[in-house]
Amino acid sequence: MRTLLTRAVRALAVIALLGMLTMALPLLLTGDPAVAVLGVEATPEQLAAFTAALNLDASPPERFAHWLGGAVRGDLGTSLVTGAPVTAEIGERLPVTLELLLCGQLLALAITVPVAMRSAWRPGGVVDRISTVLAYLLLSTPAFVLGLALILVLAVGLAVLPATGWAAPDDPVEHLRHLVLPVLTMGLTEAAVLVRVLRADLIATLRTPYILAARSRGLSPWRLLWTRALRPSSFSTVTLVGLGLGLAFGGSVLVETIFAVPGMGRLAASAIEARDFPVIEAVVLLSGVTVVLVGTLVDLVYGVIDPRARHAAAH
Amino acid sequence: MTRPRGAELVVDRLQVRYRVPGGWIEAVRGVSFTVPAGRTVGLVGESGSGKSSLAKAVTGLVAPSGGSVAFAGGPVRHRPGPGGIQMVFQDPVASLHPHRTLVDLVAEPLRWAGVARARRRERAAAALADVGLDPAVYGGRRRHQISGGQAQRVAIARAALAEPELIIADEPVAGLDVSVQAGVVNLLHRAVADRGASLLFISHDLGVVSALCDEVVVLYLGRVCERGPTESVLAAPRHPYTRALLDAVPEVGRVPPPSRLPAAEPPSPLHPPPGCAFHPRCPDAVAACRTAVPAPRELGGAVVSCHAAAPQTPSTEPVTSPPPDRSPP
Amino acid sequence: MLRRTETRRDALVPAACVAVLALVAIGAVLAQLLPQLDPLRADFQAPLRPPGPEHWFGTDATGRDVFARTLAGGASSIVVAAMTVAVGLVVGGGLGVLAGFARGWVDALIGTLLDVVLALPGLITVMVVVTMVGPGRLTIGALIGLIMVPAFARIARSATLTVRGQEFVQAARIMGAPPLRIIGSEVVRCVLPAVAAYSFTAVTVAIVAEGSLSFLGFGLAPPTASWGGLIAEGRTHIATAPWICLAPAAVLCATVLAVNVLGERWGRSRP
Amino acid sequence: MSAPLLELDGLSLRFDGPAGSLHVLESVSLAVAEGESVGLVGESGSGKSVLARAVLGVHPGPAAPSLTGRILLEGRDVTDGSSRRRAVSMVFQDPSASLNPVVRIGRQVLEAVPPAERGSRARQRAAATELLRAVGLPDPGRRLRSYPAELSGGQRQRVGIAAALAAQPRLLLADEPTTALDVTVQQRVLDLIGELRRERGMALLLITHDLGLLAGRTDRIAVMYAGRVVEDGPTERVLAEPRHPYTRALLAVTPRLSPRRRPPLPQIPGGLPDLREPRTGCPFAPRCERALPECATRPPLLRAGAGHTVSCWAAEGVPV
Repeated sequence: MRTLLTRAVRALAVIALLGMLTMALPLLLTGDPAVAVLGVEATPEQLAAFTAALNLDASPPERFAHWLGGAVRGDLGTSLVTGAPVTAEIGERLPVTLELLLCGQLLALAITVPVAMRSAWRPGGVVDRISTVLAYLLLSTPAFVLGLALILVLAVGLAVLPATGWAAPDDPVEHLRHLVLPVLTMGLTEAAVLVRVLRADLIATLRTPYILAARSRGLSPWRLLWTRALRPSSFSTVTLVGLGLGLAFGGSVLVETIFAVPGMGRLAASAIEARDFPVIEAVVLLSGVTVVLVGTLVDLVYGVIDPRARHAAAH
Repeated sequence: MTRPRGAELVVDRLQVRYRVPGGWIEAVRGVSFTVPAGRTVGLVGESGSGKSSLAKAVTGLVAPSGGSVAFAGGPVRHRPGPGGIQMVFQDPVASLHPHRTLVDLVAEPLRWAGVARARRRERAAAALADVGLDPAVYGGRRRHQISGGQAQRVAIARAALAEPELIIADEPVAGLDVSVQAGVVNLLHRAVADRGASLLFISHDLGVVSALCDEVVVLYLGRVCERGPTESVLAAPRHPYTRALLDAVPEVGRVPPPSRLPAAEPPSPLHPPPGCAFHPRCPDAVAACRTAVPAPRELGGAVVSCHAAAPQTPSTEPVTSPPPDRSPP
Repeated sequence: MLRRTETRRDALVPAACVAVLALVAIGAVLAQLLPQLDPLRADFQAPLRPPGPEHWFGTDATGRDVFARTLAGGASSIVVAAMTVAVGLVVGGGLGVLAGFARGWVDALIGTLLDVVLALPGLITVMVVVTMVGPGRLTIGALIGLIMVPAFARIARSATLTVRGQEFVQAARIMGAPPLRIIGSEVVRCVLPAVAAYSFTAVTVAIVAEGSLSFLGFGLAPPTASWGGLIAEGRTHIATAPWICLAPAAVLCATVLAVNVLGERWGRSRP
Repeated sequence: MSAPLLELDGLSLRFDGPAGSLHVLESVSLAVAEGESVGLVGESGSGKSVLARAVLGVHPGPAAPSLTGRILLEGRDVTDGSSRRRAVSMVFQDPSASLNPVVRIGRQVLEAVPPAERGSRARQRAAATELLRAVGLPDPGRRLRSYPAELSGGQRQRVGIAAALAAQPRLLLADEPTTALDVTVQQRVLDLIGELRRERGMALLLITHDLGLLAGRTDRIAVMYAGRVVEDGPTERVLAEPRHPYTRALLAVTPRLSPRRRPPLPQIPGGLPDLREPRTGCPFAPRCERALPECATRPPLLRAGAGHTVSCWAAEGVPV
């Protein structure tokens, strides 16, 4: 109970500090942010209006308090570029990113668990060596290179899938066709990391006395891995998957740019180019809050995975 | 209050507690005893008794949460040079720096005392030879190149070279084979006996303690059950826990008597029972044991904390002075 | 028989990795020195030439030599990676050691600050700051380093906690060793190797992140060559002149792979 | 006479690794009769735990050892690793490490029962409850849903024993089953193992480093040193009249409750031989106070009395 309370206090402190840090971002601009954004030709009235709209005269803590007040009422401000409410912009983009990320993580897990199990069962065996080499190759291929390679092969070479773009779910077939390449890029990149982590943890678990005991009682390898070894080995993997999902609000700028997917990442990138502060602040803050919340959630999941961790949440 | 005399260790109502997830562990709950100068005292307890926490508090590695530890009339300080406290750890390999050679390891206390390199290596080599390790063969080895028993010999040589007035040994033979244990016990005995230093020997093994120690302190869940001269405690244990412990100690060729303890499991140090901590397992428990912590009483030469322990012919048996006031032989 | 081939491969793989990294480093230096390898020299007569004896990696849309530009891109990666590791090691390592030794409220405060950094969307934050303070190899390297501070700090903190709890450190304390000397020598002995092992990972993250930033157009300003930037430029010609993209991509992947493999060997060689 | 339940016939075991080979067992012969209780005593490096694992047919880590000689179970040769289920099961050393921390106790105790034979959920519950009751765990019905961390060390070892019983083995191996437990708990656990053995007519191979545990608990004692059985005989005879110098030395150094035994205590000088080399002669000779020149060659197996054998050049007896 106590640890839960300290966790909550700490999470709130992190969010508050993050808010002030985000609100201090315009201060990085040299000189008057209004001039920096609108240019020297802007009239004093325009500059004043800009400053007032962003509440730039206030200190970062005050600006954060103001932002928080609006956020509670569902008002995240207005985009400087489109003039639309930031909530509307995000509401349009977020489902796309969430779908992408969820599918990507699921694909990563679907690859990771069986491959890591086969590798860990016979470390140094054929399966292990092949998967290790592949994992290292993937690990060393940045998402933007992998994405381009996939386009080159599947879209340009074989021409079975669209190279870029997005289709609304109204047309399920086209939607899925457009989903394949970005999800593949995300899933493979993530799987390379997860396989290495889960394999190492599984190998450690398979050496424990309790696995030896279970083996001596005649459990089949399949049951041993799935029902006895997987759960105690999954801490780091769960953490990484949680972290990946937590960054959903920030979106995956790279994958969305390569495949021209209209998600949060593209929204963030264009907002940064245009110095559209209300949008930038909303994206950074919402992303940060999600990471903190998911982090807390992952701690709770630990308790489900391992009864020993139920009382020991603090590190 | 006992006035400390010479290099006497006085532990007075010591308390140690640790923060753990889900609360506090009161590892040591008001322990008092004395190690008189030149004496060997055994501290016996099973897991959860608080014996290791006690060792750490006495050596100043953790701060007590209550009570006091006094050595030679003052607080315990870590200072180089002779006359202080040295410690021998349970895991001898872990207590040696992984990168240093055995000669340098043994010479460590001299290094901090400012002895010149050549001189301290010379003395360290002699100390190694003294514990049965040929410096020509072992001097250049490191901790991973020797066995556990040899590592404990190195640790004892190192502690002895510091010329302490008190050595604290925390389960020094627990991880060793019986064929090696006796050698380590003999070395420890020699390390203190030769110079009239005192020894606080912490162990779960009454057999080893009985052979080595002048006095014994029995701990259960952070409190002292019974303390007194080894002969008296072994011959006529007054506390039911001491009796149970003596019954349970494996003895070659002895068919153990059936256990008198009720089937209750040892309680967790996180939730010690109220009153006398032993009462749920005690065959002789009376009503008072469930509510009141028994005060230490002097019974036939030993000090016992038990409501049920009766003085055996108190009028005729001569009452010897309590252990803190015993003079060194 | 088997053992011999195993050992030969064991020695061969790291050697190959070192060779790859050495070539990238030498190339980066040569690109700064030799006029033939000027990454900006455009041969307008020969745009989009495929790889051949004259232009090993071909030429781009304005006739610049892709080989020269790739070598120059290596220089950017090296500078950014060095800066990242420097910031991560000094700031992250320092904070981690401090948190591990002080514990208590100092540890909690440092932990909270690191959680704040951890909660930031990394790439987006770097993009925001770069657009405002201007791009530059050192700026980008420092920013990536700051984003990686929590990871460095976590490793340094746990190594410090391990050192603290080790019995030989406690033994040294009891023997009267000056506490600062114990801390100093043990930090160097235990914490530094642990953090150094993580530096390999940091190098790969820095190279990939710098590439990603340049690819997205938020990295180094156009005349400065960067692998990510070269790949982004080549993307428009991917169907007709894939070498503009593929050459820097291959070198980038090979470099990251070499660092990854060396890092894994380094980590495995320590107990 | 019928064949013994377990028979080891000249069993040698070697672990081969990149740094060389470890000769852990060297031509060990040992028999356990149906329903018999045998104590296997040795210090670390004697090979007693490896022997138990060889009988059980599992080894930790990916490297399988190379075996020569034979392991016969109920007259069946199982040296090649064929299934021992239903014949042998093991109680492991550290109950905290040998129970899976994330699996409920009810599931773990039934691990040894093949899924096909488990029956309905209700039957499984009943079977698991019965096993936990048999090992004296209080409130067994409720404990089914507990995790190992919720039990004390002694209770965990009771669960470990229950899991070993589930297969209804005819031979129970107990590898230092009480080393991780406190002495006041140790006695109860050993008594429980003894009772269960008698009730169920199982044979027991109790592996320990402590000679003090065996009196009144085993019919026979086999003493191991450096991968060999050096002495094997009825418990009382071995404890009262040990024939091998190592057994004698071990008895002399085992701590006793006696304040009159002041230091220096008797000790065995020297240390274990290097297991990376095969032992040519008697492995104990370098530490033996009665060593003879012959000890450089393999000592003969001598009969020193009824069912009492010793492997020593200096001992008296009739060659077997």
